[in-house]
Amino acid sequence: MGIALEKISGVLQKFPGGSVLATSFDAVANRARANSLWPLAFGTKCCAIEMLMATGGPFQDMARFGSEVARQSPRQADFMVIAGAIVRKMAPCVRLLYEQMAEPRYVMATGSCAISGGPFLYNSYTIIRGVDEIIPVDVYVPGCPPRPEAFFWGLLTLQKMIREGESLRAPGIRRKPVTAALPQGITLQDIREEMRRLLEAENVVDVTKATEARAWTEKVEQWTQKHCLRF
Amino acid sequence: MSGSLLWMTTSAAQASPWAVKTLTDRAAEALPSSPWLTLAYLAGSLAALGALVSFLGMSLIYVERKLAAHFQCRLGPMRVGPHGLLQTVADSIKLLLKEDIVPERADRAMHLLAPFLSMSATVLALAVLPYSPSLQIADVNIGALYITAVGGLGVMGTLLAGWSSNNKWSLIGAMRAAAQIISYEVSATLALLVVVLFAGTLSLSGIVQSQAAGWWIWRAPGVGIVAFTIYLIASTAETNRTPFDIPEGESELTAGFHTEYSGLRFSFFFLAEFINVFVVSAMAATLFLGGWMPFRVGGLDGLNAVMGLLPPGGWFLLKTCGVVFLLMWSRWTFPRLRVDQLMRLEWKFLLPVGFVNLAAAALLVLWNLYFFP
Amino acid sequence: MDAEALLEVLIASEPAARKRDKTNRTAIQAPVENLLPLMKRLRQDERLAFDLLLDHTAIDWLAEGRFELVYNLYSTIHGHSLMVFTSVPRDNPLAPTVSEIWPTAHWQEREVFDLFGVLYDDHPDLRRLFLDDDWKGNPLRKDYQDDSMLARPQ
Amino acid sequence: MTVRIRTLEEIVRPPQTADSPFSTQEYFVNMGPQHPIAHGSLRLVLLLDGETVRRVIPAPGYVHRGIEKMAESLTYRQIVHLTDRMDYLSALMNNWALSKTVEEAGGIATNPRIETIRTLMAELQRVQSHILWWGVLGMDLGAFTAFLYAFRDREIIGEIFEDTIGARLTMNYIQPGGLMFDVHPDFARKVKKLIVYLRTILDEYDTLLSGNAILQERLRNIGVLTPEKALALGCTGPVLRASGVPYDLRKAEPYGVYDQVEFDVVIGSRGDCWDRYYARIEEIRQSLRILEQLIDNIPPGPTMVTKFAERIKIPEGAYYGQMETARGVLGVFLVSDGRADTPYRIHFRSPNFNNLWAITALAPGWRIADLIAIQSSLDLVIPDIDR
Repeated sequence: MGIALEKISGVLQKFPGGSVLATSFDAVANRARANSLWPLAFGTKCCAIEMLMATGGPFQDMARFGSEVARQSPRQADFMVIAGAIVRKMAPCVRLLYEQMAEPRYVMATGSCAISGGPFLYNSYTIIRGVDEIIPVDVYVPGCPPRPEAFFWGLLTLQKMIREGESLRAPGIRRKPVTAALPQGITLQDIREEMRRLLEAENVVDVTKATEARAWTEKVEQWTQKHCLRF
Repeated sequence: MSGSLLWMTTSAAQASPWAVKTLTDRAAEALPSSPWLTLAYLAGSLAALGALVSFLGMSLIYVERKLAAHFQCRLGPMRVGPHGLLQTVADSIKLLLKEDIVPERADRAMHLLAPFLSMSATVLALAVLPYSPSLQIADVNIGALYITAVGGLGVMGTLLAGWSSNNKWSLIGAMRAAAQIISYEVSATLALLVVVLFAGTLSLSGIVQSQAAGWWIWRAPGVGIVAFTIYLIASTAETNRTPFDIPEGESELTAGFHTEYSGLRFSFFFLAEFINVFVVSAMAATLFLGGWMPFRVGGLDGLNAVMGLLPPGGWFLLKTCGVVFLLMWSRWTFPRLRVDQLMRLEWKFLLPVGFVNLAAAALLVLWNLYFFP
Repeated sequence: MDAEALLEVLIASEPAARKRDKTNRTAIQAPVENLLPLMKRLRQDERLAFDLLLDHTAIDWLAEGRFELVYNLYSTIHGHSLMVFTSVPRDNPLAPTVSEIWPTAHWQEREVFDLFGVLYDDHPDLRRLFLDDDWKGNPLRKDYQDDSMLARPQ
Repeated sequence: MTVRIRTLEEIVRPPQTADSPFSTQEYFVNMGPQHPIAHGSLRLVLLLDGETVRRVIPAPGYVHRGIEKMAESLTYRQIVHLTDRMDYLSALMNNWALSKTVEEAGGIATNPRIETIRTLMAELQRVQSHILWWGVLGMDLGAFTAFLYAFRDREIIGEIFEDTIGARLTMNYIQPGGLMFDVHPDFARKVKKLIVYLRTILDEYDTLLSGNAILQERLRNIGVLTPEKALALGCTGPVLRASGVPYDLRKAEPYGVYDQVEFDVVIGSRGDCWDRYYARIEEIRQSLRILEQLIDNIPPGPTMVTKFAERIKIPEGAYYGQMETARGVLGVFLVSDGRADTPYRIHFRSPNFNNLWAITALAPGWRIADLIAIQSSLDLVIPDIDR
């Protein structure tokens, strides 16, 4: 049913004047999606207390944005909040959860652990340095742990992205507007390059080598191929 | 008993200002003159039913979320529309557009069928509910029995959903649902029979009209309130809501029988739950609180005239909302029961009490020991 | 029982045990062969009655080629505590299990097995605890190498 | 030599298929790592017979970050921030446990002001942690409103922490040799207000949840942990005390200023879920008593006795220090080789690690719903188990 409805805007376009209709249909759909983001109740560490519990609490109240319907089953959730460190044992599970979610699905990485490994960056033998190594991330919310206000910043950014970026006719555009949350004139690529330059200038990490040297990413990939191929 | 029964039927036929005219009656009347009008009636009532279902579902979900929020010192939805009024609209559009997943190893046909079965069972019940004297789709003469039968059908959808998902948690949830709904059906029916005994009819509008001299909750001394309580508990259990939400039991079974459902099909279960809440509340109002009948006390004509100022439809809505509030109140207050405690409550407590209550009611009817016989 | 009296009782009953210095609590050192009878006595002797095994862990003395196992005991009856040290060679790290005396050792020993690779004789369920079953190496050993570990810049 | 190394797959084999379509069979299910009861990421493999739990196999490690390995290359002050991230609900007590051990080993003497503020902060955190636990227990048992009430009150304590510390969860406040900052000028006033408020609110908790017949039915006589079993399983904290063993480090080995205040150790009589539930509620009251006695008596003095930039060196040896956190005994086992300013080996004896295994002894024979109640009553924080 959902798939049939997604074709509506494509069908509409074939009629004279249909593109206007299709655009407005998209606009309505995107607004609805943006305002009805149900999180997946999944937290691994301290960030979960702040991100999923405190934000639902009376002082912050995630329900104002229509996001209080935390679903326990990934099938019914719209976005996943990666709250806390992801370790190598957990990686396949996170990937599986992502694969189980129904399109359109969004991911918000909250806290330094989920973004880059944070305090566990060095000398930890299990940590994954950034959850974006396993699943695509839409919004990064920095902090250790971020304040609930920061979570709302992330949620509103995600809403803005969905309202403006994604179209039913061209799904996947939303991958780009990650930069929507960045200041004008700076792209994500710029930041990556700058980070790389800084890290390599200090001769701390050879970024390319460090990424390639992780044999376990292949393991996750194989595991995913084996278990989640048919989704 | 036959005396009182006779009084009922005669009073309803002769002097009642509440002449019931259902949509089916109107359609049947129009049939000889113009079949097109009949068709228009039918199409109109179908459309109205669809609109009613979606409106009811959405508004109840909105009310539930707002109510829960205010119970919990929160605000609830605020951003979409004024005070979040459009929140459920946004949710429905999103759910419509969401990907529809059927797990690879699920029983595909049954998996697709289950939500519709669950939904249709609850929608069927809406057809016989008396909303007001002029607004009722069909007045089946076994209305009360029909509601019970159709309500029992809903468990088929749940069971099918749990079985076809090929997920152990879903299956546990479905089994719990089946055990629970079938058990509590018995108590609900026993409570319903008390009213049927007093009213002397199975037709729902007949039951409403029998309360012209007073609602059965107080007119049947003692047994009325006991039956009402039993009915409320049993019907909360039938709708799978806290404290009887063990089939979904979020903290135990992730999401129970609908763990594997996404998008539209999940929303059907969601909607069915809320329509069910409405149906059982409307039934409780119809059976015990006089349905669309204003608050009347036999003999007090002044009071009855004042009460009659509010149209019957308004009374129905008011009472139903009251019962819905009661159900939501208990949902956001109580913890969840365990499955064997749930069964113990039904078989060791509600059922014996229900039987005793029914016997007492029979005696009261036999000896005319109730108000305004 | 105060620390001195405790040590006296212990060393009298178990001649192989020695007092261990450089700790902030009463501590004894025993050879691994005598560990099991010593532990049994610690649990069963009414004067000692160590009924709570608070902690069990290991230290990797790489330079000396041995693992030092540490048992941290407490007696809720007498209110005294004791640390027991024992050593196993690094190339053949085999120690007796005390999980029959204190069931909590079951999992603490599994943790040590997981992170140090110390094997426990007669352990009923020796499995990796935190890491995947097919993990290579024992991370808390001083010579553990892992490609994915980033060294901290000095 | 009878060492046999096993794997999880070896244990979790599907049972033999039934011969007849009508015979029943036991089956394994995974509870977690993503499950509402996982409280983070605990995985329990359950062997079920219908609804009855036959066996529980906990499989932790889904947030094992290797804190002990990381700490070997950090100075003692740097390790403090890692302890925050173990049991994040008792972050201050974790800080304190490490600081206390380092101070004891390094021979650093603190002053009464530092100790009093530490005690106050620790008790506030204990109250906060227990309130959060109360809410989570409510949520696990289906009373969602309790959860939000708990968060309402937790935020008030969080605000007090925020005034002084600037953090809401990962405090990094208590350092070896003192405190990061002095307390906020508003601290005493707010704490006094909080004490009055919490006294009334605890009665509200009793009305909402404790007095509820369904809750009592769900908790009473469920998962009875006898004192012998509790000790054998290494349980500590409220779990052990609810079984009737009055082992509270605040009394047994007083640290901070606990020897100068009056409070009672709360013990249970039966050791069922209800005792564990009410022991914690009662502990909140005791903590309020401690707060009340100390809040007006913070002695003057500096809040840091060492220079902050000074690197602490510990003489060669093995040291063990322990503390009563909200969940039990947190032990810090520290080995120094006397040469570096980093520990040679550091090990945390976490209370949750030992309390978790109580579930393997408690849950078999009960239903799934009871397993939820039992796990909730143990009050587990998973990152503390995994470290």
